[in-house]
Amino acid sequence: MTSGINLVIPAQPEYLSLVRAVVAAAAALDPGLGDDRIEDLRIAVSEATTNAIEAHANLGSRERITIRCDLADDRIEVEVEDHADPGFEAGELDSPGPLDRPGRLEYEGGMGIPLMRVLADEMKIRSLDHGTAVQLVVYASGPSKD
Amino acid sequence: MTSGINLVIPAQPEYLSLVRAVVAAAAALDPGLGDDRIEDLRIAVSEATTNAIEAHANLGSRERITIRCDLADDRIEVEVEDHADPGFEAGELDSPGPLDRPGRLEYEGGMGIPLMRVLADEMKIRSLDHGTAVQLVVYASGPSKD
Amino acid sequence: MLAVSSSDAGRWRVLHVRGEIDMATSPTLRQEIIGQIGAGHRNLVVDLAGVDFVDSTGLGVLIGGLKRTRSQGGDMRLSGVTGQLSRVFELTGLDDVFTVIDADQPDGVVGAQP
Amino acid sequence: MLAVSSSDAGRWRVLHVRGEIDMATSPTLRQEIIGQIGAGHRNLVVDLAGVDFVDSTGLGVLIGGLKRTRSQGGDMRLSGVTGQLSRVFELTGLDDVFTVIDADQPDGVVGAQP
Ligand SMILES: Nc1ncnc2c1ncn2[C@@H]1O[C@H](COP(=O)(O)OP(=O)(O)O)[C@@H](O)[C@H]1O
Ligand SMILES: Nc1ncnc2c1ncn2[C@@H]1O[C@H](COP(=O)(O)OP(=O)(O)O)[C@@H](O)[C@H]1O
Repeated sequence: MTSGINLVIPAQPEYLSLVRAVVAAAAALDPGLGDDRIEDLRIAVSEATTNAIEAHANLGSRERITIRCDLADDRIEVEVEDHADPGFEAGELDSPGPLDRPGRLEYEGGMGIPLMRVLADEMKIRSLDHGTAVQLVVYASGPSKD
Repeated sequence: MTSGINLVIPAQPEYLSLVRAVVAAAAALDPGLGDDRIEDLRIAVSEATTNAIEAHANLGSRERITIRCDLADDRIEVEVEDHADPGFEAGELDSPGPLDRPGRLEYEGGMGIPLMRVLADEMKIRSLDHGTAVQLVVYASGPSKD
Repeated sequence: MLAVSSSDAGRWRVLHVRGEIDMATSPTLRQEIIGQIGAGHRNLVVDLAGVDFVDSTGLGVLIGGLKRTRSQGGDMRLSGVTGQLSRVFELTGLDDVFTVIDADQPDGVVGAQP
Repeated sequence: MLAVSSSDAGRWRVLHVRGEIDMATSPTLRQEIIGQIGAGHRNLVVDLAGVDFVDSTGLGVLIGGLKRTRSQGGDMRLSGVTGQLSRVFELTGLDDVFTVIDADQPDGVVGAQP
């Protein structure tokens, strides 16, 4: 992780645009990543951070959120770690609705995790002792996710 | 520090523009800070981070540099902490040459610390056990430093 | 930062949005839409030409606006959907749900489909 | 990011610089200046109109260029010093050291002061 960037922010929505700017700037340091993939990563990280901020708000937690960007030769990995405990409810992770399931558009929410899944080449959600870590990976030469 | 932002970067010059972007974005969250003062802070933090990167390079250190932005009601405080040990030589801090001393322009360096001093409302250099911390403060309603 | 101004185009109330629509700013847009509907403007065009980023929160506000106008017998349309916006509209299938009108000829297209 | 292109204006070689001049990019500018002097261009204009940030490292490179051209019997001038650049030039006293020429009339001013 010596080639990585860490950003720690208060769990408040006004920091989201800063997170997007940092991720875009970090990704731009990777010469193998095209503008389209940087944009995909920027959107996905913004969604993960939004969920983390929301989880903190629901619990009234004043702890901060950590965004780690790790640049490797062939990929960029970003991990969004929050301290909202409990994190995901059991089972919630098993059935994240696809974007096109019938009736989904009746709801105004529930698009964040499906968006992350299609935008990132890899997406993993890990429950921590006191929070959640969402890992998003975009490969420099990865398959176009369009 | 729950309203603060931390940024950790590798001690490499290509991260300087990212540091400037983060400081500008953090400072812009403070409604009391005008564009001129944000620019002053951005330049000062860039100079402090440049010195930290240089100190790491001189020692071949691969540790990272931490930039902490702390927004209070009346001011923004930024601290740049490096892990280059030893930091400043004894005495070096006592006589930072003013920018206009005769003959100073014979040298191509030595402008960083004097610039930080005129740009920030407060500037403090602390020697740490294994490095240096430079603290820069700009007041929202501070005296214009022009 | 999000700024909303409005203008009229026939029976349509056009909301010109500028900035980024995310969790920080989407409540502003939601309030604006609800306020317009409350003031009797059931037919809304949300002009997103000045918007360079929309997240899922912003998409939710737009879906909510569509449902609210329709429940009042009105409708909501979008214009200026380009770049990052068209990408997320496509990925979420919302390009099929919203009527996106041409930003260059808003009146013509809007007027033609009452 | 830093990009340097060059053009000629009479006896002056003009370097058009674009980007930010900091610790990451100033070596590029230093090499470019040294290369131009090595190629016989002792009279340089550094056009900074496309530069929106200069730090003390960049100022050092400009001072070095001034000294190098003069030691060869030439000179170095600057143009396009505005915004953040004029602030640091003022604060460091470099506005008194460098001849800053008008970017709008570089030839005229440059030609008038050989
Ligand atoms: N970091 C997190 N911590 C706890 N729960 C989370 C987190 N991220 C997502 N969730 C849960 O997953 C659900 C679905 O998230 P998402 O698809 O982004 O839609 P939305 O946030 O609009 O509900 C959230 O409502 C929340 O219950
Ligand atoms: N973070 C630091 N750690 C160790 N030494 C430092 C640090 N910052 C500055 N210095 C010392 O102070 C000197 C003056 O710094 P400065 O005024 O920025 O000019 P320059 O970096 O061009 O020499 C440096 O050359 C270095 O010896």
